[in-house]
Amino acid sequence: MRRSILVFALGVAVALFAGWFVFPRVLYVKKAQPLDFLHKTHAEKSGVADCSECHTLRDDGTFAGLPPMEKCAACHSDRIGESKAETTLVNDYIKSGHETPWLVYSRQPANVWFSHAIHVKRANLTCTDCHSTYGESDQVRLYEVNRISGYSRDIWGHSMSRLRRTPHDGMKMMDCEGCHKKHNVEVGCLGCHE
Amino acid sequence: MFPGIDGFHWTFGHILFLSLFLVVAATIFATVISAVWRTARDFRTRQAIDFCWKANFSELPISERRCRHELAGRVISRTCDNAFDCRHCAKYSQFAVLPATGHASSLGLDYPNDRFYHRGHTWVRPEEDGNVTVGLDDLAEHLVGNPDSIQLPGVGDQIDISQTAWRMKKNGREIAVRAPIEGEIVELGGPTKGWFLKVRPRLDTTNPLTFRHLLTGPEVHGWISREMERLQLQLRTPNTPPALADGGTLVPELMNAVPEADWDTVLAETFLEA
Amino acid sequence: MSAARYGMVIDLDRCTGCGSCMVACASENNVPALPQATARTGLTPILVREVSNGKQGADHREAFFPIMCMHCEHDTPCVKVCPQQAVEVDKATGIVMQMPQRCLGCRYCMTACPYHARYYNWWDPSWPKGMEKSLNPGVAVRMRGVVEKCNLCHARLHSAMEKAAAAGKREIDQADYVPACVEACPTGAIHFGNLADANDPVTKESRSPESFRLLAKLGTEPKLYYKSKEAWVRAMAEPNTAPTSEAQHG
Amino acid sequence: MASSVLTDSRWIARGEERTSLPRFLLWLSPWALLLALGVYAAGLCLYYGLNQTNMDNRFAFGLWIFLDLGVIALGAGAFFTGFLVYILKRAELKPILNTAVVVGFICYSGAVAILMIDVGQPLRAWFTFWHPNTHSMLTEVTFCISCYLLVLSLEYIPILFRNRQLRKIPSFFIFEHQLHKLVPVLAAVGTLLSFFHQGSLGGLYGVLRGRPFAFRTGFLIWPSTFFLFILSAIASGPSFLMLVTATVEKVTGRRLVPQEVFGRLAFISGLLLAIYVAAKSVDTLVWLNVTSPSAGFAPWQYYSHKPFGTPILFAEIVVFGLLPASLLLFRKTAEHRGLLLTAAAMACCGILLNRFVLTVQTLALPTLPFDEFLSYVPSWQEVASFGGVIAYGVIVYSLSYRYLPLFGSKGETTHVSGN
Amino acid sequence: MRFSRRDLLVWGAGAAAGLVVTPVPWKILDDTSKWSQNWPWIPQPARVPVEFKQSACTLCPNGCGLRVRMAAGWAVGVAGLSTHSVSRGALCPLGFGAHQLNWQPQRLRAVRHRGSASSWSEAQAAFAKARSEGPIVVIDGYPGRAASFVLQSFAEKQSGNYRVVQGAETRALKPYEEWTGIPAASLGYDLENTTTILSFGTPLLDGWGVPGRFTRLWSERAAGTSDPQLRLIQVESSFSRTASKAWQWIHIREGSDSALASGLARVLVEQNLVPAHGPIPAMSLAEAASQTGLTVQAIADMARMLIAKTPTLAIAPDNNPSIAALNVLLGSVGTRGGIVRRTQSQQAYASADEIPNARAILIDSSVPWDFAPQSDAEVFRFAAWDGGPTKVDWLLPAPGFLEELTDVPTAPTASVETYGIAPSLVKPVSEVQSAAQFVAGVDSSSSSPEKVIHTRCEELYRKRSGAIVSKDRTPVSQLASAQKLEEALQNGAVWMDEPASSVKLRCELKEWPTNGPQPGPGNWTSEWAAPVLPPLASKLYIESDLRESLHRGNA
Repeated sequence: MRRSILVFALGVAVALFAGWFVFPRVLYVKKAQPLDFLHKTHAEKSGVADCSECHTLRDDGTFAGLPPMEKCAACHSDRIGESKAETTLVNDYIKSGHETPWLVYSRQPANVWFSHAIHVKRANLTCTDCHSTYGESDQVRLYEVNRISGYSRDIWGHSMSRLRRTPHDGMKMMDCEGCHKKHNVEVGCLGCHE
Repeated sequence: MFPGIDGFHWTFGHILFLSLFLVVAATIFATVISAVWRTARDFRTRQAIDFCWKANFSELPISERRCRHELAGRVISRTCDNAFDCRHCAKYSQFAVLPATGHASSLGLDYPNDRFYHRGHTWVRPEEDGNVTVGLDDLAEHLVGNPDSIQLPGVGDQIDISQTAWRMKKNGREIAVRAPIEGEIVELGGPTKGWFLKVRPRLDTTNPLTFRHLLTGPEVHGWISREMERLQLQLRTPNTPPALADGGTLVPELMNAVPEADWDTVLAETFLEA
Repeated sequence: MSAARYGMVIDLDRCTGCGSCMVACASENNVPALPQATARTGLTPILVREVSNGKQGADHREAFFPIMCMHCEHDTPCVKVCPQQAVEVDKATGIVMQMPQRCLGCRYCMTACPYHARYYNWWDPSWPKGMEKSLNPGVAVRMRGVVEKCNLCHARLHSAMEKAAAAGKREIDQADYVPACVEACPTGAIHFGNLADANDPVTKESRSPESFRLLAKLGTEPKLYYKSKEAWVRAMAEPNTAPTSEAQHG
Repeated sequence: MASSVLTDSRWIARGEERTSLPRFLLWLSPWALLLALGVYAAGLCLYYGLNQTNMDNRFAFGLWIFLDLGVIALGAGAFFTGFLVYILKRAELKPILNTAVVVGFICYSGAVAILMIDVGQPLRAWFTFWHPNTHSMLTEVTFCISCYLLVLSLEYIPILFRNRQLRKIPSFFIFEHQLHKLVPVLAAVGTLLSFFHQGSLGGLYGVLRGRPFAFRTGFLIWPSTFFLFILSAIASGPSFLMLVTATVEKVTGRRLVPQEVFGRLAFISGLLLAIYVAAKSVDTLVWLNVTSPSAGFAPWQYYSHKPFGTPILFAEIVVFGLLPASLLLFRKTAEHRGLLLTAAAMACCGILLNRFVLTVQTLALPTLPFDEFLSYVPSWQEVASFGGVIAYGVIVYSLSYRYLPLFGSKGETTHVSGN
Repeated sequence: MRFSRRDLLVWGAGAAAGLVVTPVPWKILDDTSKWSQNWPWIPQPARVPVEFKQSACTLCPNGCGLRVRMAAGWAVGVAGLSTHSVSRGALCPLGFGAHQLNWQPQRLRAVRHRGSASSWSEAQAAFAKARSEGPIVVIDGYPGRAASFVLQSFAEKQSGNYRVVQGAETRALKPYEEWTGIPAASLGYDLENTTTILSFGTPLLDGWGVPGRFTRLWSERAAGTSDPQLRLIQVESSFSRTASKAWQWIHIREGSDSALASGLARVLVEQNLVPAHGPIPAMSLAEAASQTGLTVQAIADMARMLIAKTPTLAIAPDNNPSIAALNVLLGSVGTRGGIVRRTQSQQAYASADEIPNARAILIDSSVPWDFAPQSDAEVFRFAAWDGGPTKVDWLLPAPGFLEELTDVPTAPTASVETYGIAPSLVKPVSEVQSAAQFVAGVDSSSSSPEKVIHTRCEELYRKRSGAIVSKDRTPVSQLASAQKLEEALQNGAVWMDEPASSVKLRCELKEWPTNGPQPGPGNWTSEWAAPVLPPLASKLYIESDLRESLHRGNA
């Protein structure tokens, strides 16, 4: 009897370990960004004060997302500093004119329609309300992609249990709803889906 | 489904529907859990073991459940209702005093009087050191002969009355031998030694209760003769020679001698399995 | 944005059955044209049906009914039956919204819809090599195994809303939100508007005696009206008034 | 050694006569083949999608919905017998109980399996639990059926653990014993669940405002079909049990349950069937004269399409309703085994016909004035997966019959108390 | 101690129990459903900004204005350009799916020589050789374009010939060409000013002419009223879309159009319903009646109907001289609301019906696929799509939809001269050349379409007649420069000349024609240059019963 209790407990322990420690590392693939771009440095050195200076809204209200290569080229047309990243930037992208294949942490799937214009202009949300202080990041974190769904880990959030989450962790539908409830803004399915 | 998840509204429909569902789920869950818990409890309080044997016993054919006193001829007919455990039998003492009719010879089988017999065809022999040896009785020996394999418990293990003491394999059939006595195993034997286990009984050998549930003297004869009849019936299959050579003594390695017999039934009824 | 009730009045006397609306709709909503598809398994969120008065020779007359989701208002059949809330009537627009990503493809809503305006993706959507470049970026392609239907070109409402928001306005400019079929109709037979707005010409038109709704007696209150001068066409609204004929779909 | 390879007598309850293993396997093999075919067909449907079937945008529900409604109705015997035995304390039905549970388990697990094949996105089926639309009959069905399947499996466990070898494992043995003592609770839960989902399956079509052929008014949120389905299910369930038992008796050439059990079942089935027929007739009249016309549909329109003329209505109510009901009710006919079984079979057919009419005919009939009447022929994949489920049922039942004490063997009847 | 089977079971039970309180089952449940929502094998549109550009559809010679939705340099949607003064925002159903045509599997992507793969250089060499050896005939399906000009001048330089395959609409004007001496290409229908239209089975509401022109007109003046400003009388043996919407549908026997025309003429003349006496058809009224299946009375009533509200215009789908004669009789030629001459130009084109013998034949991609030259010369055929088996030596991939800059001359049925430009919006899906580019490659002296368009714009500017029409109307005289004019046209504006009524046209009819129509291409899809349908348009035929029921007879 006592023996079987021990064996049972052993089973539980193994499962817990596998589930909480091994599984997340298997489920998510870590990928490095093509360049280690630092928001902090750019804010300080190039005196970019506001996110919208690079992440702009187009005239039709759509969000331009990450700035195009010209934007980088404007300053980096000839290399600044000696860093390896600088070399890659200048040689691989600016000179060859390829767009940088950034891995977008907060990229939502194709069926999601999110309007920055509505949230920023009408609801007066600030960038940090959702993207936290990533704008002041002083190191590049690895991009983690879910093997099954292909989503960025930021969508589920970094706490596997979604219980011990920092305020800006997680961009699942539940999180959108949470915020919408808080400000009691009601939208239908197709309000945020295509 | 739960508050906070898309699509949940605090409407009467939701509350009613979901609470109903949760109640149902809870009931089902509770049922299973309580069944598991009760099972665990039975094991904790060792009732499980006891219960298994009792249930098994209750499913033995009536002919297998005769009272020892009937076997000894002290009463005409009585079915045991105590799972062969006379220690707590109210009737035991009142019948035990009656005179036994029946003589002590035992049909060419070797049933020495220096030991006690269990209905599962094991015997117990008290030793000087206060321990007892446990072995298979002659009929069982004739049936099984040399087992293909034996799985004995470890020294120090506990055995319980009528619980499995050790297992044997013969011709691909597993035989669980029931323990005749409760106690702690102190030494292991085997067919070659003529005994299988040396056990330190829970109660010392001087205690009358230690051996009360086991057959002695005239009971043994009555019991064996009935067992022989049963065997005779069960082994009398059309295309076989009479299993019991010269009407009396059993041929050794009976299982090999009469392979086509329904050995599952024979062994089950011999070793008291359901 | 104050609650709207988007609806349509389709002037059947103007519909020549050319099918432009069907093509424009399919193109707007990234509907694939699959070689395997048939009249019974194809995806045609708006489908122009041909009806006749059943008479022969010189008295023979025909009309064309563009059939699409009627955006029913009162216990909307599909919304009511969907087990996992993949369909809903949008409070802000009155549009009956189908969410392919939520749908599990049980097709219960299709059996519930009296207008057969719901379609099931029987196949994986696919296009000849390279043609996927011609897909409309505003609309996500649906996957096999889900139900879809007309959602009044919701992607166009999205861009209208975004445009308004960018301009700091709360209300969209109605001119920015016109469904593809409305835009495409060469005779202007499809009139689209906000039925909640009493001054909207469509609201007025929907009240004209020539306007009617299909199977109105079912009591699902469709927001899609039809209109015709022809009595026999209006009689098509209900099965027991419709001119019976063997020539139909002859 | 050869003898022990070719025999499984160790697994068969002692004292039970069963045919030899080779013959048993021979009997199973055709069913196994059919099952394999079914699994293959199901695989095709899951891998390539439902374009493998002949369903289409108008015939969005096909063979499968008819199958589901049918087997679930016939499986109703399980909960109903449990209800009679444990709640109404009708001990005389005990001998049929185990077989009822097994039949129920087969029907429900089969239905759920088919359901999972015939939704387009089985991977998202769980959304129904996460975002349930409590106004949808299908939600109720999903919840109840999944719960009830759980209940049935729990009721199945004790029977399973009574297998001769499994019972030797003490923990199994005790667990079985303890669970068995709690089965009445499960029976009660099962009754509740079944009551609801049998009804909801009727509601499934009854609520379709857009399909006046199926649409019914009713009591509160429940259309009349809700109650008709419950009635018809509990009426046909016992009949189906009789059929199954009789078939097994025929196949095994052995009396398994006492005649009075049949008598009892026949009476129950007949009585309920009679009530059902009465209710159904009233409902039909109300629908023809009130419900349907008020939706703008003249009743005659429904029956103007061959082959679904008025004869089908007559067959449903009289031939397969009134007739078997009276056969089952009258002692004389009920005691004649042949007639009894014919009546039972007719009752089951009647229920199947009713499900067929409600599902298939509803979809075939036009709603828009310019729709045409549609016909639909299932593809081989649909038929094969249907056959697969039947094969699955036969196999599970045969195994259960061979290795488990279905009909009150020594193992079932006696139960000594635990302490 | 050893690990027994029992232990394994217990361990498994423990593991299972433990797993339930880890993310494993729940996360997998969630992620697999997410996976099913984003199946990798299902294409999703690129996430790119959308912009709108103007152009014109040149798949047929009607040149409807397009509002094209562009994303990442590709056309992702087509709609009518509402400010376009010719098509007025309407398109034919095929147009709405045209942006997918370029990726059709039947799209020609490489040069083929007698069925086997070849190259442009080889084709060029072969053509140069042919040119040096003898005359070359150039066949055009869409005359009047800059490209046509390039081809024509090349052909003439070669002492070769320039031939044109004319569409049904232009062919229908042939009788008037005979009787007035004005080339059919300069004639048109003054629909805007007519009040009664007698259509002999012409698909007026089903793609005839510029789809938007008549449908809009009809919907403004006729649709949904019992007494329309514009009376459309459809004479047709079968019940067509046009018939279904016509003010009146006159149901006559198949092929009795001429008879009806003659019958009507008789009534008109005999009952002095028309002012001047014209020639009288030989056929008696009774005869006409018996042929058409109408009563004499019905024909008489119809005749009166024609003059009840004038101007009246009879429109034939083919070059049926009787119907043309009826127009003459009704005085509907050269008058307001009738057949009008829209330009002074005497530009006439020789028809490709018979082809002078030549060393080689160059067929432009605008020529309908079903046109096969009756000649044994070496054929260089340009086409964007492979329309199935046909006898050609060189099959040369031409630019597809919106893949080349071209100009849009006046539509065949127009009553006013117009000019527009269809800028190229997308890059070709493979290495393609238009016939004009090809010719320029061979003959360095010949001009390029771009240049021609440029000079044409300058000419228009110099003439200072007409106006630029888009949202609003700007007279050319008010434009700052030819530059401005060209820019405007590049952005979807259309140059429109003064109304046609100013142009005189005289026509007398000696005697009533007896010959019937010569057969020509049938309904509107075969008129269409692209031999394959846009996939989405094919849905009309396959996934709906809309188009298969076309031309279904009811009688």
